[in-house]
Amino acid sequence: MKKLMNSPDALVDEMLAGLVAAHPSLLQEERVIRRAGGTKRGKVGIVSGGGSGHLPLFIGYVGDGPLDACAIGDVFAGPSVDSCIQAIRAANGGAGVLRLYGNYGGDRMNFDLAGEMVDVDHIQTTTVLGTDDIASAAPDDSVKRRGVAGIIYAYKIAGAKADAGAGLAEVTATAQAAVNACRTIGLALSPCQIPGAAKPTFELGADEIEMGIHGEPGIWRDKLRPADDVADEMVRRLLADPVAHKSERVSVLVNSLGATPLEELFIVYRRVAALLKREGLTIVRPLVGHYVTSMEMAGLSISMIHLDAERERLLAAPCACPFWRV
Amino acid sequence: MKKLMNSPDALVDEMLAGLVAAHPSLLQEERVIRRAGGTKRGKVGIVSGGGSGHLPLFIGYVGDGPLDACAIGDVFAGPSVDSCIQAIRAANGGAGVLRLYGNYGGDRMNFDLAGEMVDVDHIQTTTVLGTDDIASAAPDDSVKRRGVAGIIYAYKIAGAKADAGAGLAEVTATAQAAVNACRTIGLALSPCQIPGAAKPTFELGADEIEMGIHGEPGIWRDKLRPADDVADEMVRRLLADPVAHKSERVSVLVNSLGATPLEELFIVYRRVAALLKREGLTIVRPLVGHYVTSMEMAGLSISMIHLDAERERLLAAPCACPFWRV
Amino acid sequence: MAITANEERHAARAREAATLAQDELNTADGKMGDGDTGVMLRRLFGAVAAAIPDQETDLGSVFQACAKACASGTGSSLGTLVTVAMMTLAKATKGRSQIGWDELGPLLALVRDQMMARGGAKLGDKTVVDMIDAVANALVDVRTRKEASEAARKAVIETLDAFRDRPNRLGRARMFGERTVGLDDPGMLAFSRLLVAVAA
Amino acid sequence: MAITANEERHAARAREAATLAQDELNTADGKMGDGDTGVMLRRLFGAVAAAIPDQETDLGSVFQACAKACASGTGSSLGTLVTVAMMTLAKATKGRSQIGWDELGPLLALVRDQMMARGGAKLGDKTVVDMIDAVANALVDVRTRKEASEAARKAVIETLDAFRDRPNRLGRARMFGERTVGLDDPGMLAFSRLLVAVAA
Ligand SMILES: Nc1ncnc2c1ncn2[C@@H]1O[C@H](COP(=O)(O)OP(=O)(O)O)[C@@H](O)[C@H]1O
Ligand SMILES: Nc1ncnc2c1ncn2[C@@H]1O[C@H](COP(=O)(O)OP(=O)(O)O)[C@@H](O)[C@H]1O
Ligand SMILES: [Mg+2]
Ligand SMILES: [Mg+2]
Ligand SMILES: [Mg+2]
Ligand SMILES: [Mg+2]
Repeated sequence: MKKLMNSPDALVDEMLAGLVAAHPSLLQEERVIRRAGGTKRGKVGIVSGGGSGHLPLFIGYVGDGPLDACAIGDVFAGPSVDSCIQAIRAANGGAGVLRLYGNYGGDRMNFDLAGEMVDVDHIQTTTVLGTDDIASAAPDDSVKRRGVAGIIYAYKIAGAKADAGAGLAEVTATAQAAVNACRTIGLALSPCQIPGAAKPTFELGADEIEMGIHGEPGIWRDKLRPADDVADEMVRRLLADPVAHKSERVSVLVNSLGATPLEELFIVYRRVAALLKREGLTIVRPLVGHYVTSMEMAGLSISMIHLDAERERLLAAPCACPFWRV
Repeated sequence: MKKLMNSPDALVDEMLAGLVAAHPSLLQEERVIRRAGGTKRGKVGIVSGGGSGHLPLFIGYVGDGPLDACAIGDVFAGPSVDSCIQAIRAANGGAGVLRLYGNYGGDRMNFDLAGEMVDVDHIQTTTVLGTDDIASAAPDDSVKRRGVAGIIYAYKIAGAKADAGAGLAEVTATAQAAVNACRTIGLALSPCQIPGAAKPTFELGADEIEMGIHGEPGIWRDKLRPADDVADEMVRRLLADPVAHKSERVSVLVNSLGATPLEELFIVYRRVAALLKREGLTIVRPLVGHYVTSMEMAGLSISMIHLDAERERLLAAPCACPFWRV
Repeated sequence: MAITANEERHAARAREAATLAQDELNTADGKMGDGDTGVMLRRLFGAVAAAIPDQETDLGSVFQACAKACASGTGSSLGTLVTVAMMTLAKATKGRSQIGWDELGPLLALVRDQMMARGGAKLGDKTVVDMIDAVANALVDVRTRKEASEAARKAVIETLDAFRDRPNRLGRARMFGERTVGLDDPGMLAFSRLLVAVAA
Repeated sequence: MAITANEERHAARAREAATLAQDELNTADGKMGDGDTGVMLRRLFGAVAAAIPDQETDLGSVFQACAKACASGTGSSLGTLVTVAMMTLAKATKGRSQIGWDELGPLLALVRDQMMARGGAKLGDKTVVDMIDAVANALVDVRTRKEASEAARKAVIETLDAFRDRPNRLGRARMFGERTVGLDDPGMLAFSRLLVAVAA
């Protein structure tokens, strides 16, 4: 697996430097990226973060709308507690800060620690964890589930709520409801390699696929089948997973994990759209592209979020960050 | 090379079906994609096209701004003459149609033939060919050069000119000037595989790279080096290529050929920006991402366009198509 | 003896030959191009074989149907030249239900000229045009299927050999310059494989 | 005999051990996680080794410097637990210039408890915490470097063996359930490699 880089240890900082050079709407402060404009006084701040290697997550969603700041760790490693503190402070506009990030051990310990430490600054914080990956735990153990691509819906929806002037408790409740209404399933075709590692993280045979991944080996291994078969199984599993408040209106994200090209995403989206239509569901504002990746990994994920009237409105609200514009 | 598809022969049509399902601003008519709204009466139409396998090119640039329609061929094969005719007709708003596409033998024969055939409909057409790939011919033979990623600048600039009400001759001249001001160089890290082919198009050793590519083997083969070295050489070659009307203001596109992730693009962009700054150049509206790909190929290209005052203004003009918004 | 519009047989053979040669042609094109010659021809001759009208005796109409299938089926360089060839043959054989073996050479010369006019290739550029030129010349004096078949086979082998060590001068392959020395041009190779199959 | 703040040597050894074990730990983590344990530890102990203050005799200050380097250097699960360990040790050894070998066991037990409080692991979940627990117990009665070193070595080998055939119950590895049976937990493996190197 060839990578264009200078050294594994410089990768994250050089990537951040390039990113802010290309996007003047963002500011870098060490391992924190914040909006150049800062958080509007009185607006609830939203902060996220996690390991590097998932661009455009998280940084690409910092901007007018979704996130106010994010804390970045090394590749696939959570942000340090220092970065979390710095990001919470950067996102603070005086009305409290929602920590909205994926449910991973390292990230949680560090954001929690950071929350305790900024208490001293009298910044009120709340937490909502992304837990959309249905492959990572059974439905009755859903608090153990990890957050994957579906979290961008929570970013967008909570961000629009905060923009509209809601208070911290309301923004937090809206984010939690968005997470609760969202499910994701992933599929790997080929692995990625941690910069500095001697070989790819896992191996897959020439005719093998894995379900339920995110830079790691998958939960079920299977044979590569026609795209429609694969889409059928993924959608079936998504629909079978219980959701408390279902809706007839959903949004769908067909997301490349990295190397899988748009051509294949659209072939899969075509099938997903047909299947959901057959179920009587209406797709609103579908997203197809590279939204949450694991470097050069091949594969894709499908996320579905049930939309009540408010979530649909918030999803449609204007936003402008480097990788999402409405 | 694993692909999520149903069959090689159905790939293009299924991809198009998914694409228009996800993007209701586009309409599909066989192998032609056009804006759902149609071309405004009296506006010069701009049509492009070429082989499939390069998404978001070409389709992703059909919309308010760049293109009015495009004709799509099989993977890496030009559009058929029938599709070219259909696309020209679809783009026609009564003020003539500019055919703006990459300089490839098949594409040229078919768009030329189509142009002759729509003469009967009294649609006036002109042609501008993308010829930005400096690796594909020497500077004194630049009419033989192929069009690669840099063509999206010509789309955007010519599209904004047409939107502003300019006539066919003016839009054509603006597009030609944009092509003349733009240079691209590409780099391959790994090949792609034509759907239906038994193996990837070419092979590269674990420590090899190639310069100057687009789904084919490259022109020079080389050892994989640190990203900064590679960027230095690419920028050096770009700057050394003669351009008639240079400017101190340029835009730069660092484009993934498919599998190369954003992380690596930003590392390279960081270096490119530093090098150009050192040359006294100012970068305006840089683009970093997946703009013109060759399916799952790994590698990237760097394009640079010199901006006079008009081109800078046209580049900044509002546009809204699925893969580019200003 | 003459060639009649009982062309389904030829078309079916061409389709099979294209299917068989697919990987070989992709590989040849992968060395100096984008690796799609084989996939393209397999698909193209599939469409051509399906387009031939039943019971049609007019050769012009048969070739016209082939031309139409090509024109809507592909836009690759070689595919477009096949379209040009079909259109040329359609015009030249319009109203005729058979052509003599001695007419084949001149017809191919006409095809060659139309391809050169449309594609801009010159003789010696190492493209499919050189192969057609060689076969056209070889067929000038033939009178029977057997003679035609033998002359064509000989010509394609000699022409591949003659061009192998020259560089490509046109299309994508041009960029690779001296690296194409020692390699067969995919278009020439394709025409040779099809011709041998159809002539069998 | 006692442990003093002449810790550069230990830190340098830990750094070297982490570098040596990098690929092994990545591979172990690649089987039930995201494959980064080795890269992370190599980087982390590089930062720790660089952070140790020269000439400092106060053990608490030394560990405090290590904790700071960790807190700004990583946020991975294991890395954060190392931060917790360093903070715990800093607090526990504040103002002291040496600690006895018999204090090591209780100190590690403190570390274990703090890690459990922060990370939520329970004993038996097959994490680094189980390894620290085992070593803490093994060191309870030791009086000399030699005894400590031998007891620790024995404990890590036995503990790896004891847990290998049990499933992981926490973190990323939890998802793989029964597929983790037969595999070493990367965090337990990492602690064992570091300990053996530092104890050498
Ligand atoms: N302008 C041209 N004139 C004559 N022959 C050509 C021309 N361009 C390409 N060819 C022939 O077509 C072959 C390549 O066919 P194909 O793979 O379909 O082209 P591409 O993928 O470049 O569109 C070449 O080997 C050559 O023989
Ligand atoms: N909550 C936890 N409590 C105790 N140990 C843990 C916890 N989470 C992870 N570990 C340990 O850390 C190791 C993985 O470390 P690392 O690769 O840094 O984690 P990750 O990549 O999942 O952030 C596991 O093998 C386990 O021993
Ligand atoms: Mg990790
Ligand atoms: Mg082609
Ligand atoms: Mg080709
Ligand atoms: Mg890990």
